[in-house]
Amino acid sequence: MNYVPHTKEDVEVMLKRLGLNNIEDLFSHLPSEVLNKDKIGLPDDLTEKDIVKELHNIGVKNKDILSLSSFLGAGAYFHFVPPVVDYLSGRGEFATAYTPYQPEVSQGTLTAIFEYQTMLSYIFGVDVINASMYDGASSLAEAVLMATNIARRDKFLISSAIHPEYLQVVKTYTKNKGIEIVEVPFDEDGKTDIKFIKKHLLDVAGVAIGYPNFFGIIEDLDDIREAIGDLLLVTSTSEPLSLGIITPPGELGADIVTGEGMSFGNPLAFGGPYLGIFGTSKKYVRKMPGRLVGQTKDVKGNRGFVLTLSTREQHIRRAKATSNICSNEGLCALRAAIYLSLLGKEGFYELSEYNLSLAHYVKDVIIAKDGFDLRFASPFFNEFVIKTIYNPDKLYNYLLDKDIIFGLPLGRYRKDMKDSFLINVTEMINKRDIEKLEKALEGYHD
Amino acid sequence: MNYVPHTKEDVEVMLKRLGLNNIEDLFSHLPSEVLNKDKIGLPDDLTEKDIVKELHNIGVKNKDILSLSSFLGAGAYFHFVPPVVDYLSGRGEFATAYTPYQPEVSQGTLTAIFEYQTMLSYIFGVDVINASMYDGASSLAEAVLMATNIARRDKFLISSAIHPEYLQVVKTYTKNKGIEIVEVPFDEDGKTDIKFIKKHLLDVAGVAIGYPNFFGIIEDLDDIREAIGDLLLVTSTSEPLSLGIITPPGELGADIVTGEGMSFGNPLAFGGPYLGIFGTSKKYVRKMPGRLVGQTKDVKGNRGFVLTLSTREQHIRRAKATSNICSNEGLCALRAAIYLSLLGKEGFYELSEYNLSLAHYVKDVIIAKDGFDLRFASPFFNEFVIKTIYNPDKLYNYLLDKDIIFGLPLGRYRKDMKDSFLINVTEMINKRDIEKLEKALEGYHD
Amino acid sequence: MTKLIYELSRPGKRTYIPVKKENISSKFPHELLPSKFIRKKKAYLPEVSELEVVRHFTNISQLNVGVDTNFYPLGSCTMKYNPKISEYITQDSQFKDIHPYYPEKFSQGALEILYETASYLEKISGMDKVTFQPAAGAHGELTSLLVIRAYHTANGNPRKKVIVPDSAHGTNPASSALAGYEVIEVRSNEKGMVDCDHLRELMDEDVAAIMLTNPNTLGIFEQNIKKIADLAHEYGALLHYDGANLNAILGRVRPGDMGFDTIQFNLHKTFATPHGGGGPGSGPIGVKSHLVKFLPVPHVEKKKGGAYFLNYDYPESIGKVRAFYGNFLVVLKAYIYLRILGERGIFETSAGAVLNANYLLGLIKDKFDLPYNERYMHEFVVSTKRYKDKGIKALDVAKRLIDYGFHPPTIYFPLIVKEDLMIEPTETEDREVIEAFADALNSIAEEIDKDPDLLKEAPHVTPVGRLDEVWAAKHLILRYEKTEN
Amino acid sequence: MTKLIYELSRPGKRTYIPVKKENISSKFPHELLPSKFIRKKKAYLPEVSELEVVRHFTNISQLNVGVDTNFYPLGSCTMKYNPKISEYITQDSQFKDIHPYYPEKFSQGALEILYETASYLEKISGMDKVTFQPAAGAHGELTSLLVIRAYHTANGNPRKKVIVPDSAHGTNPASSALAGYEVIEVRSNEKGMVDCDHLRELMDEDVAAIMLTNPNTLGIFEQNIKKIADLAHEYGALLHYDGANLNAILGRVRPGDMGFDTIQFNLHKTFATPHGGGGPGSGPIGVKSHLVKFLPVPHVEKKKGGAYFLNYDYPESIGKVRAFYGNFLVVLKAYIYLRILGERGIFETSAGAVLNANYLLGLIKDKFDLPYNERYMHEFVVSTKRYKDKGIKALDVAKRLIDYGFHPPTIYFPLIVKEDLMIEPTETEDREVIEAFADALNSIAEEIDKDPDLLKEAPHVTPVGRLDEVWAAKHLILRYEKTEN
Ligand SMILES: Cc1ncc(COP(=O)(O)O)c(C=O)c1O
Ligand SMILES: Cc1ncc(COP(=O)(O)O)c(C=O)c1O
Repeated sequence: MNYVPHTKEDVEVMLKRLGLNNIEDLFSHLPSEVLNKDKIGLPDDLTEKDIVKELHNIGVKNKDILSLSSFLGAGAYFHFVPPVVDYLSGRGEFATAYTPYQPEVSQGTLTAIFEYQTMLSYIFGVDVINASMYDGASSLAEAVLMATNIARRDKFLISSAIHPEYLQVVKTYTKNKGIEIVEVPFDEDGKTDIKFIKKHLLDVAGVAIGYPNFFGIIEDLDDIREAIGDLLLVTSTSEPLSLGIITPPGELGADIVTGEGMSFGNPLAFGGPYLGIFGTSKKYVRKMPGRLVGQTKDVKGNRGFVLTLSTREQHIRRAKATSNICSNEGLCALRAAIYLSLLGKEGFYELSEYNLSLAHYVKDVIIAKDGFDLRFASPFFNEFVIKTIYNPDKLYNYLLDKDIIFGLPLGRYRKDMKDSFLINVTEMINKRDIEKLEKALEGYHD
Repeated sequence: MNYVPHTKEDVEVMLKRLGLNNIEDLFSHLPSEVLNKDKIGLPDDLTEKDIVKELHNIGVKNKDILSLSSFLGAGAYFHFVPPVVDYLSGRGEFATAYTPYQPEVSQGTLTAIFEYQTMLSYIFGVDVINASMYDGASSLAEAVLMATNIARRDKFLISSAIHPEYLQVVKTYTKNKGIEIVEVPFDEDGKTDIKFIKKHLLDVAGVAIGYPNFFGIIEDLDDIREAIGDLLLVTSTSEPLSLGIITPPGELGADIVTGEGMSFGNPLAFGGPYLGIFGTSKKYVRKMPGRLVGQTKDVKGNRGFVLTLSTREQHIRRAKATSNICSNEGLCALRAAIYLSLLGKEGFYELSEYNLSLAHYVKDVIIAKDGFDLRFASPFFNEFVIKTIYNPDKLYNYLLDKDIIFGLPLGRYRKDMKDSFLINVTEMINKRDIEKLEKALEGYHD
Repeated sequence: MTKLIYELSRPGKRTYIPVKKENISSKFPHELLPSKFIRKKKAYLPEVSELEVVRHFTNISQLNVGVDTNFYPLGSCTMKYNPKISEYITQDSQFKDIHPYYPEKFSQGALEILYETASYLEKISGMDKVTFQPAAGAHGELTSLLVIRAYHTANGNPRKKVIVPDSAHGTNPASSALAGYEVIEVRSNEKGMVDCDHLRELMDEDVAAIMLTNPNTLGIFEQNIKKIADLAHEYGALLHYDGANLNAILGRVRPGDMGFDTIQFNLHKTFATPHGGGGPGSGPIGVKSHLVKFLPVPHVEKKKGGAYFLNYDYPESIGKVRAFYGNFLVVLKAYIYLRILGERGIFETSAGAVLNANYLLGLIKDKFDLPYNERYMHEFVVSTKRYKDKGIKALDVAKRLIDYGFHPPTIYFPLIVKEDLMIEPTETEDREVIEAFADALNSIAEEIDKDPDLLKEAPHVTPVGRLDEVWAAKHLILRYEKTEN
Repeated sequence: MTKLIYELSRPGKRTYIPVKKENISSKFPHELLPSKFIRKKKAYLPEVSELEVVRHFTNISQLNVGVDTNFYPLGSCTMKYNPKISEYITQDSQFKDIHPYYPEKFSQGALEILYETASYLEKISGMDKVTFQPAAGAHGELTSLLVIRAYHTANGNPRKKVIVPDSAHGTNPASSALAGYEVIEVRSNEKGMVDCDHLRELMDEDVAAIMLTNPNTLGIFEQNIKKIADLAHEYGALLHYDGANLNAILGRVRPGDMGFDTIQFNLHKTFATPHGGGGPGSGPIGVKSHLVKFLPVPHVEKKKGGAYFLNYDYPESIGKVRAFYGNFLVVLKAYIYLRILGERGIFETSAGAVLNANYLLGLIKDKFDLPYNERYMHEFVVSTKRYKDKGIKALDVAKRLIDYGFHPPTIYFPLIVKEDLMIEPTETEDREVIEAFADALNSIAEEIDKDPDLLKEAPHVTPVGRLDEVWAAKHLILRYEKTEN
């Protein structure tokens, strides 16, 4: 099958008009030394019915999440996505449009993104949120670049309690720009070490903090803000649902806020597509990467929306653009806008509260068991670190056999945390899951 | 959860304007002797995430068809439904509209149904197809009523090789209207006995024939047409995909054609919603049940579509209407229109040919095995009857254990066919299914 | 002008390929079938690309108004919000790809849905047994009447007549006729309710049933329902409840408690299934215990061990009114809706529906005639007759509403009110919408004075202008005529 | 005027309830968190019903034009038909509900998709190894340049410069800068191709890479590609292929065979993923064997026994450019598309794309200026400069096309052509559409003579008229301002 609608006769007529004899003639001007004379080696074409069957067979090799009790989070959260989100974002008018360069035929996308910008700006407590970045990690990396650019300094502090993959991405992005990244250790409570920060402020553009951090802990952003004076404070939020309850980073003085928006109406999707959140205050908006939708008027004075401040972007500013980003994660942002509209002010609060409360309950259930304890005694949102006296691999696999994923084994990222698991609890964890976990841990020993 | 958007304040304001104090006052004029003072006894309300989980758990109690090799047809055919059909018919503009009484805001539905009428009329070879009936069985019943009404006679012949459930429905519909239904036996070839018909034409309004009939057999409609003179010929087609290959009943002189349209882009759905097809020639159109879309012009002379000949219908003609039908199966008809557009002229032919050819291949595979034979030596489309020397229950369950459904055991409908199975083969049967069946039958004995 | 898909067609154009010839099935039709069975010409279907199919149906969909796009207060049809979650779940292969003839052990989930939904509907209606076979409301009416007929027949005499109010929906008399009964109309009184005196006059031992909806099609609750029930039963007649207006009384009154013997539900109305541009609906019926044995077969029943099965063993059954068990996927949507609402939601739904209707009525009643000055339930009927001398009909007001962004209400029904608009806002619309609609109606009333042509030429904003229905009936163009071979 | 969802909001209005307080979790935030962490005010979000959400987004969606509604010949973006089957399969829980940190045995299906799709892309591009981490084309460019940088660094010197043509897409210089390189522009010659003499002048041992797309952004195939590759390699520089135009050459030429060392694919363009109003895309990169060890981690690899696993053991890797493994669901769509096309479909796709572009060009070339009189591939660039004295700009022609029912082409890119329209019809459009579009352009050309204001005031048929972008940039209203507490 293919999607070329021409009949044989069409092809003949069209070729004839072009003075050509056959399809190969369309490519006859290609230098023969590069022309491919072979087969490419793809499998034979499939009909729709066959591809559906085939993918069904591949799909069953993935574990059905509804048959699991999964306490995995760590930057990718299993939240309920209301079908309204799928339905509306799947409408062809949204899905098959592109970047709204022609605003008169793109008011649907532009209106939705303007709404997205609005919602996220209030959630994060900043003036401006852009139309999306690739994901939370690359957002953070771009924020570090932006901050060093604003401050005209090329040293940057980053909390090592930030998501380790984000940290890697920051390093990849900054390495070749001559920017020095200094990792700030965390203390025994799992919080970024403010004393260390204070000692290392020389020549520094700013500091980046996870909020909540990788361990689920709510950092003392106010203290950090105070500690760094007028240096730039960048935050990274991989679970923005937390902001239903906790004080927004913008209100605590973050200059640039970043985050991962997949929690807002996007599926786990084995890691992507996700939604990079990026915001700042009005004074820095011209330094900001990414697209922005702004309000304007048409010839008759009616309100309408357009892309604005494009002069920052690569298609105008080229090598001097604030970022190289072009295609972003527009549809994921639309999904977030729909999701947040559906929850609304109260629903967003309630869901956030529910996550907070349920996570604390599960924490209590686990640490009530012999051999399990909370690793860090700090306030957290819906994620926390459990340490165990047992062999972590054995424990993990024992639970896996019972269809329980006991969060993320932290030995994967830090040798000194081999005994620890990052446990996430969202609204998808129900009573049965908790009872299952409780029963499995009951009297467990190596 | 509920879908009432009012705030508490709204309710107060609205009640106040009505001079009422509370919600109960809205119902205070209801006679107290009928007022319900109890709970209804429904379960507690569920959130969306909980209903999704709950239905997942119920759903897994149904057998996943893609894990089966199912040779079940018998009026409900497992064909591939292209996702385009789901997507387009699921668009809210189509799905959440109602009967297009207001044509200016319903041109979407009206255009699509007009296209449906067109496609089906050419497939069946008749002048007119209506906007849909409930299903194939009730279509047939309405056709018998229409025919007796046209002929002003109250005796009707029906082939007993018609789908047994359809026959039951005809009987239910006609019983109380004083119409006598005479069942025409089928001969040893599985075809309706034309000799019997010829002998029983006295006072008869017409005859109804399955085409193909319940056994998958293509009846000699031409001979029957000839045999009945100017009596009315009604046909019933539960597998209209057959009409990609076989001569349309309208061309062979059927006065009223009926059928089940689920094969055209509608899922098996445990039996419904399905799509009743109903057509006739122009001369009988005023006697026809069901809705019709016709072309017309607007005030400026532009083409548009409207419901027409409504004077036949219940909302105008009431007790004298041609039928009581009101809500029909509009969305199923829309699905059929999309499906047939997608297949197009060539695709429809090819798919039909494929079913025909594959079914004959499978038939050969089965009858090559010891103890299995074709019950009727007549031309068939994609369904045929196999008789076996083995204990049918044991055989059926043996295959079931191997995830093969060996069609429909006919003992269910006729005591004299306990040894027989109605086997259907569509394009969803693939090589692996056939090999599986072949292997299972290989050397089978009780 | 929008093109028809046939007008995009050209011979040989295509992209969609449904099947690839497999080696295993290499025979041609003429090798398999006698040539007289093979159609001479391929069926005339459009020849277009997949993109054209998508684009065509996407574009024509936008010519429609639906609940998803606009307020749609079509009286008697309960055009409320249809939760998208139902669409999502019913598209799951676990539910949509089940064959009706699966051995029962393969369809336990589907049978459970049927069983449980029946039990919910039984509770809501106060009936003893619900079956899902009928495919729509009218089909349920017919089935109920056939059950009633079977009951009377079993008692020795099928009887001859069915009484319906003059305000009844057209399906009521039509279904009665289809069930072989003579239809007798009972008058409405000055309160818009059944005239009990007239009813008493009409009653005799030939009456098989009385069909009512309550609240009736005017939106008025029949105060004398108990009296009517007693009267019916006194003569051995049964009382049928037309469930189209069940939305108004959910939780508040149960038809079973009012004395009804049978009910047909309109799942697509009360239980929030999208109406699909005309269907599919689902018209299950519920009956009191003495009628259970006459219901269509099969019944979905539960074995001791908990397994569900289909019981065909009801020799007195009326048989079947359609193949298989009903519009299963519509039932599933009702199940989902009911589980989401739960006990409390049921009550809140009727409250919202009745509140909205009464509030709306209050906002417009000065400018339109209210034929009956009664308490209203979930809908009401007003008339435009005071504007008759300005040459304005209900139709004109309806068409003008389109320009204001609203789907028109039902018009010219019930038949007992002249020039009427039958308005059902439903519970899912908010106050802003109700008020905006009232504003529109009131401002249209003012336009009648100032510029009646604005109404007569309406709608002005639609892709086509007012359409000529007479022309359509005269020319009867019912399909696109073939233009090629 | 369309309301914003915030303008439908009213305090307390809602229907959607995400969670019910369970008994098990009954603690309140202030019992669990110090009060300084608790936000003082709930986030300002709209308060609307589910129906309003559905209606709002349905209605605003209709303000958009997409491939599903109209011809969308946006040059360089390959706005072709996006098969709905991909949407259907990617909505399956089996694929969308998989956690990236599942133990590998739980995600074998997902890993298989990544592995197999990589192998197809390797075959198509003639590269040795493909990775999916980059989220879009520009991201892939950056990743490629970082790989190139790592390669040079490993060879002792990261080098300083990247050469891009003056016709290059803005992301090319922007990505180069982001990778820490100085950007040098090479001129195009009179044939619209890279000026090889100029290139030779620019080359030295400081050049890390040359970035090209071929066919280039004019739609012209670089005839000297082999020479350019040799030249680059002679100086130890690497050659990067910007895959945005891969659609043109599918099956016909392989970037690997042309001498490219790295490639970024734009899955959302060539491999038919809906563009989503801006994204998500997916920008996998492919490299020749000598660069494999520098690719981002993890690699998806296959064990002897057939099981897939994630290999992080590449110490020379550049690290990561985003979290996790890439835009998996977009990759899955590419997989589906490639399996449906298969070997033959790949060839037919490029044939259709090139045929359509050339046919369209032939139909309009009399009325517009063709800056380069060369053979064209899947797209071409024409200019409106002959209409300049009438006061008409490319923008005016673009806006006027909207009135004819078409999405405008790309305008003002590439920068080397003045007042240009960059037109890419793609292979999925049929002859009627191509011809209708040509007719529209030709008739617009005539309108310029007769009534230029028709163009300057266009579009006339859209929900809003021409919008004032300057006003937007001056006032910078970037969100809806809070109106309540
Ligand atoms: C009062 C009333 N009764 C019966 C019906 C018939 O229901 P259905 O259309 O589902 O057959 C309707 C439908 O409009 C109705 O409004
Ligand atoms: C030629 C060319 N290169 C690169 C890109 C960047 O791709 P993306 O938008 O996926 O980042 C584009 C996108 O428009 C392009 O046209």
